[in-house]
Amino acid sequence: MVFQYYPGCTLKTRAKELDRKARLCAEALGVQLEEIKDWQCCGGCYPVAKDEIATKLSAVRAMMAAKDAGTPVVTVCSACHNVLKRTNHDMQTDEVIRDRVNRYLKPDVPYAGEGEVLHFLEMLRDKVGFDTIREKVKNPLTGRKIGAYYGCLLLRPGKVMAFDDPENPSIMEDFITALGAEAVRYPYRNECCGAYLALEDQAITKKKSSAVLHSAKCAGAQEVITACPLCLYNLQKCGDDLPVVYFTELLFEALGLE
Amino acid sequence: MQRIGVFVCWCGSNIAATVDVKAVAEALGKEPGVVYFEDYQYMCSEEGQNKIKNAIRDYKLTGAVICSCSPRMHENTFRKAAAAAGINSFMVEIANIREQCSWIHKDKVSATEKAIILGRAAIAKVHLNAPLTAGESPVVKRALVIGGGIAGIQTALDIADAGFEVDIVEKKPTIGGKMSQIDKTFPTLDCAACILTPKMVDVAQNEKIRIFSYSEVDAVKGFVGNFKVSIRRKARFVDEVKCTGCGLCTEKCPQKKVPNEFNLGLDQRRAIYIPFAQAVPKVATIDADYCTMLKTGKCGVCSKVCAAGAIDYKQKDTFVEEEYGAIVVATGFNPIELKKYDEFAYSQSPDVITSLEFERITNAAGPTGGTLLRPSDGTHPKKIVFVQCVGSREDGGGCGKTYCSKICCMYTAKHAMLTREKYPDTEVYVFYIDVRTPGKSFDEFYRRAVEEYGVHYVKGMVGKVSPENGKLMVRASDLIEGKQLNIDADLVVLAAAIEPDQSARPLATMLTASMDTNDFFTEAHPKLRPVESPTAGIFLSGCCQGPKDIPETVAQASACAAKVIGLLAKDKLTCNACVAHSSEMLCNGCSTCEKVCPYGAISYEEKEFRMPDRTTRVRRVASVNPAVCQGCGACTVACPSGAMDLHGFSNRQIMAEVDAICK
Amino acid sequence: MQIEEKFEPTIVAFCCNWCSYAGADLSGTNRLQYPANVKIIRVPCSCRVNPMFILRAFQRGADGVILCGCHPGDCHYTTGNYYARRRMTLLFSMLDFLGIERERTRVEWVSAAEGAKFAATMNDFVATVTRLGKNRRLEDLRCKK
Amino acid sequence: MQKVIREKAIELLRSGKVDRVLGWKEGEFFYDQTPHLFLSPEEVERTFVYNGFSGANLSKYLVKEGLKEGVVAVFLKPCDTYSFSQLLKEHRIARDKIWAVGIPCEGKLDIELLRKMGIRGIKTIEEKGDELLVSTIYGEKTVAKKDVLAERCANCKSRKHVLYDELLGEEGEVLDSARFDQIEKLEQMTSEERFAFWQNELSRCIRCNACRNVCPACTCEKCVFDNADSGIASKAPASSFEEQNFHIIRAFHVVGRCTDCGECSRVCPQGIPLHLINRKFIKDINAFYGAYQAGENPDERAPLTNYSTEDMEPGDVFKKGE
Amino acid sequence: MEQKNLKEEILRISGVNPRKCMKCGKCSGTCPSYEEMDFHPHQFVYMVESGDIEPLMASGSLYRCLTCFACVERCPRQVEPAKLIEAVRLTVIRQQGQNHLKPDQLPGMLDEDMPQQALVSAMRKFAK
Repeated sequence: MVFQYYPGCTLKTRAKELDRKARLCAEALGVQLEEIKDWQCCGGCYPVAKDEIATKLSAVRAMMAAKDAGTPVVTVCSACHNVLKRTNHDMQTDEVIRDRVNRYLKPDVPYAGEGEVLHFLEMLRDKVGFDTIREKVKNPLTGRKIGAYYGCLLLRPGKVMAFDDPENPSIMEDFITALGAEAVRYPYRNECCGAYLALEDQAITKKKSSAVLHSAKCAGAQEVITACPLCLYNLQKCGDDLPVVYFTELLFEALGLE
Repeated sequence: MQRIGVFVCWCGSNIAATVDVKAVAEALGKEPGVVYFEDYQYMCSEEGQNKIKNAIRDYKLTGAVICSCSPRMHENTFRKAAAAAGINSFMVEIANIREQCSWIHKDKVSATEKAIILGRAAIAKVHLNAPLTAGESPVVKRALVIGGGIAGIQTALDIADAGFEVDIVEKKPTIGGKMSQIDKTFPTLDCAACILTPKMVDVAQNEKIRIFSYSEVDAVKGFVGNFKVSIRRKARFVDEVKCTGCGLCTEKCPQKKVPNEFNLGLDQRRAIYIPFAQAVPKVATIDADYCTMLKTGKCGVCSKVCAAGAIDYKQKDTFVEEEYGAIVVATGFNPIELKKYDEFAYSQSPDVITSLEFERITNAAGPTGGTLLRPSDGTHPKKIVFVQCVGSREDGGGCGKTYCSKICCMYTAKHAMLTREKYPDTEVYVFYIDVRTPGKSFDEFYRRAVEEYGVHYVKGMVGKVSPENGKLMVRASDLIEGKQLNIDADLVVLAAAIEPDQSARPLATMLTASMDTNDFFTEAHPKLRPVESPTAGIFLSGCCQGPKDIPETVAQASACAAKVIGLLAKDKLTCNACVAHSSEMLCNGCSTCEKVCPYGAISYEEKEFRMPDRTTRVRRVASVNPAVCQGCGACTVACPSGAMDLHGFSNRQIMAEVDAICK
Repeated sequence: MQIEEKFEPTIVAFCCNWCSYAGADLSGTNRLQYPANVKIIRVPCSCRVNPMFILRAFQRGADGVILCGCHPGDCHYTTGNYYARRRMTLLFSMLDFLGIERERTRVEWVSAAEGAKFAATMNDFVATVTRLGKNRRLEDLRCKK
Repeated sequence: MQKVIREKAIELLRSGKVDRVLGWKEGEFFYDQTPHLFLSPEEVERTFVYNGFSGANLSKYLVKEGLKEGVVAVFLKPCDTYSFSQLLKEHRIARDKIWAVGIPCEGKLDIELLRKMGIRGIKTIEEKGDELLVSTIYGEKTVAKKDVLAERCANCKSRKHVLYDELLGEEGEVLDSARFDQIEKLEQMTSEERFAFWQNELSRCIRCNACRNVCPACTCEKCVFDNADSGIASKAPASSFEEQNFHIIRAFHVVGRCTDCGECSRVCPQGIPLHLINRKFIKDINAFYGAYQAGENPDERAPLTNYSTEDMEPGDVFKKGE
Repeated sequence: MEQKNLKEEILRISGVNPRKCMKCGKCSGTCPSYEEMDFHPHQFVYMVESGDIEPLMASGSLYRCLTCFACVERCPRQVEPAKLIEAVRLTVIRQQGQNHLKPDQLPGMLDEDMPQQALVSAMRKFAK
């Protein structure tokens, strides 16, 4: 299996480990990730305004590269995933945006959202299959109670992301179970961690993030996984002692890659 | 060539003041085919009518044109007069020279000129008129009621009371419907079972009523007065006649793990069961999905314990064919699925329940014996949050309904009030968007909940429910106070939107009855014919037509019965004379007309025709059922070959009027 | 002094029996004036009006044709005016495409209670068609070139 | 392709699978082909043709053929299958009497376009890829095929067959056609200009009825124009505005049923672009009620036998851009 | 900008139709930033609708919306309040010199673990 790979800025700097482990895991599962040439930063958050085009271009370029390569784009970072998927949805459905972007980029063939975006987790579920993962697990995480933290970006808006049930998702729980651990469901798993307010006012992000971890703890989680570097940062910084790791770390460990 | 008489009415001065009636009469007298003309002060008077009758006889008229007031006023009067004089009543045409001429014009010259033109158009039309006879069809004096809830029960009882036979088809093992699951009824708080079960017994004992329980309508043919219906009686593996309803089998059956749908899955029943104590008919039914005997052939306990020998594992579905004059749809409603509303954690916590589940929990015959207990741990909830409008009043595109479900405000007030009455230590919050209480004693009822029972009504919607440490954390906004609330509730009750029963859509197709986009049956007229479907002979009772509470349902059910009785009381139905008809020689058999007919009046048949070259050919041709056609004419325009035409308003008649006006 | 003869257009109005014909009656009952140029033909439903009738009217010398029916959703026969609406939309668009003045055709929904609307509609329509003058284009395309 | 088709026709006749074959045969001139019913393999061998001038849509003939005993094989180009499917939807053809063979089409030629180039005395035309080798009594000439394509083929909507019993050659695709461009051009004219355009076109009509007779949607048992009782019967160009009345009524009768096969314009001896009238209806339907292609989907409700409560009002047609 | 134009501009940028709102308050009932805001999501909707926009533009609430889209997801009328808040914010920061976040402030805000993502997205939300 070959996919185009969009690492995103965070994975190239602060979170190089995430990038490395994601690639190694993919390799172990027989997936080849080809990094998109000359990819540019997605901007970190989807530009909601209907009249902004410039801020959508880098995402469109990535999607066009994927269309040309004929395979879906895989992202590990849920922010990139959110931006790419929603921008692509705009290209599919919003005539004005599509028209303006195409006039700006002037591709040989106008782009209308033909490319496909997959989050690494979606790739695991829909392309690799959790059953395959279950078979390939060398170190089952038996006995560990793990809570999944989805946050906002993976799930919302539900109709556009079409990732999972936005109010009662299960993909990360299935992932945890496939690795042999026990998945702990808790109500705050789709509540916001405080996001980019971390820059301005860490008191707020601390409040939001500790509420999430408190909820996970109450439900019996001993550790928490996430799919977003910013969530990871906020959760780790909120002062709670519950360990929070990136989901690929867990996969890396279970596949016995170190 | 017709012999036409023209009669110009003065209507006192109403017409004569602005229209020169003599000039009109004389001008029209010169039209081809007109052999007689006359003007008179009041054509509609006894004397005026006699003038028409006499002229018809004396001048051997074949048609008459009356220049007078609107046909909506006196067309019938003049038609009757013509018929009395021996010509077909459809040989009369009216030229409306009052409402559409003298009353709207001031200038006598142009008004007179216009009156002459209108008269000419009417004459041109009469030239092409042909005698019409309205057809008749017999009426089978029996009604079918589909659905045995309170709507169906009330309609059936009322029809039977008038002396007509009624059959009720109910898909569940017992009649009773949703009302049998309800605990108390608003606004009087009398017990639902106490007022419903006597009616169910009345149905069972009424000689005019037959109940086909555990049955479904399989096919419908025919038309008003003459429906032929095939009813599937599903195998219940118990002989209805032999079974005494003693219930021994339902106690001895070893398969105990069947979710009890009557209690909405809150407890379990056996594989052989009687839904509830007052079921009608009180007969056991085997659930084939769970019965060990039916699945594996090993068990047979119920058969062994049945003293009446009523168990029959080999029973098969059977079909009953019956004829009916009228069909009543009373298929009712269901609360919507709440899977898509997991911000309220309905599928994540057993303590988040629907209002109907709350009814069962508070019902003395329910799974908790009427004690209010949490489904998760059986403890008594100290704080209850009611959430209104779950899935109602949504914008299209979501999974919810665009309409207001109408009953939720009132039953929630009831639930809140009853909870506070029985358990004064329980705090009750109701989150509402609007409290809608139009109805007799309804708002007073809601105010009592607030003022006397201390229910906290909060204006604002709940945003999220989080199950945490055995509690349900409810986050909501209080829009009046302008703050966000966090309530640690023990029980959350969701007022789920209601929707028509799933069986309604396929049934509507069978009946050719129209439905709206929400799958509610449409009424023949939203204000003036609210209990009839546009399809003749199909009547609507209860929630299949739209959300309504019990008092409204019963009122509509009785209204529906009155309409049915009115139909069944006739020996013959006089059909509309101005119906569509298809020329078989011109028909292409393309089915276009059939698609636009709102009444399902057009059908197709293969017919053998002798062709001009003496060969025979089988052709597919349309035929219109005159008993069903209402004469709108949609088919006549849809027909590409011009085979379809309308009696009384034929293509040539209308074009003759056009020509006369444009001359 | 020379008096120029005023052009008096011929207008055919098709009215459905249940709403618009009753609306026209009501405007009479209320003595609301509209020009005598309008001549009404009663049809059971707006869906009874065949495009042929409209063409026929123009061909025989009508200067404007208007179709009135129940408001969408209120049709006596439930769905008739919905079909009429599609048919007339396409027909009028076609007549315009062929170069016929679009103002000569109109569809208006008039209920049995809207006597005032009926009169106002007719006043407006007659004024519009009078301004356009005699219908020449639709009457003949071939001979009067 | 002609060779493959002839072989198929012969095979079908020899095997007894079909009793007759509907195809094309040369008429007085080689470019003037007519539909023909072939009864024997020998006849096929001798006279069956399929080339750039086999333009006739054979589907209409199946209405009559379906009434006869035995099975008829018919060769259908992609656009012809839309008509075939539409006729089946209208119950006009006995399906079991028909053996439909889908054949590919690279676009048909319009001899008038060659003549307009000033090429006269044409003896033969040979297709060589994108070019045509035209030999005339004055010598040989090479012209680009695209310059001689019939309008309907230059704006071909689909090279995909809707249905067939068997297919010869490769299946094509539904194309992104520019067929509405000319309609748009007309729409942008002023009302007076449009009137002048149509007056010029329609005044040439001689009421020969060729358009009606060839139209696969005009299969009525008896045409309203021939029916004395219809009130609009007319057979000759009368002194009023009959032509336009005829063409509007005819177009309205086929609204939502016309597949835009373009036969009406092909056969018009006066060269009136009649397809534009039908195509205007198709364009309007697509714009007002959502894309609809007659003959494409047998289960879809046609636009005029359907409605939505949200449909636009007739007056709204002219509100756009004003 | 004039009051009316301002409203039109906001509606254009957001693509939101505030008239669809039935004032149920579910957006505010679900908002995780509710406590940090002076004006809450439902108030944004009706204040924009009534043209009362300046108080919103002056409010710090603009910079407390997390764009978590919980209100958008849960709104029964598909009003999408978060898009309105974003549009109001944009009308502020698109004016010259109105950037809420300035690049020279950044170094003081960062720590070594702070992911790039936080930086880029905050800049995108709060500056033009």
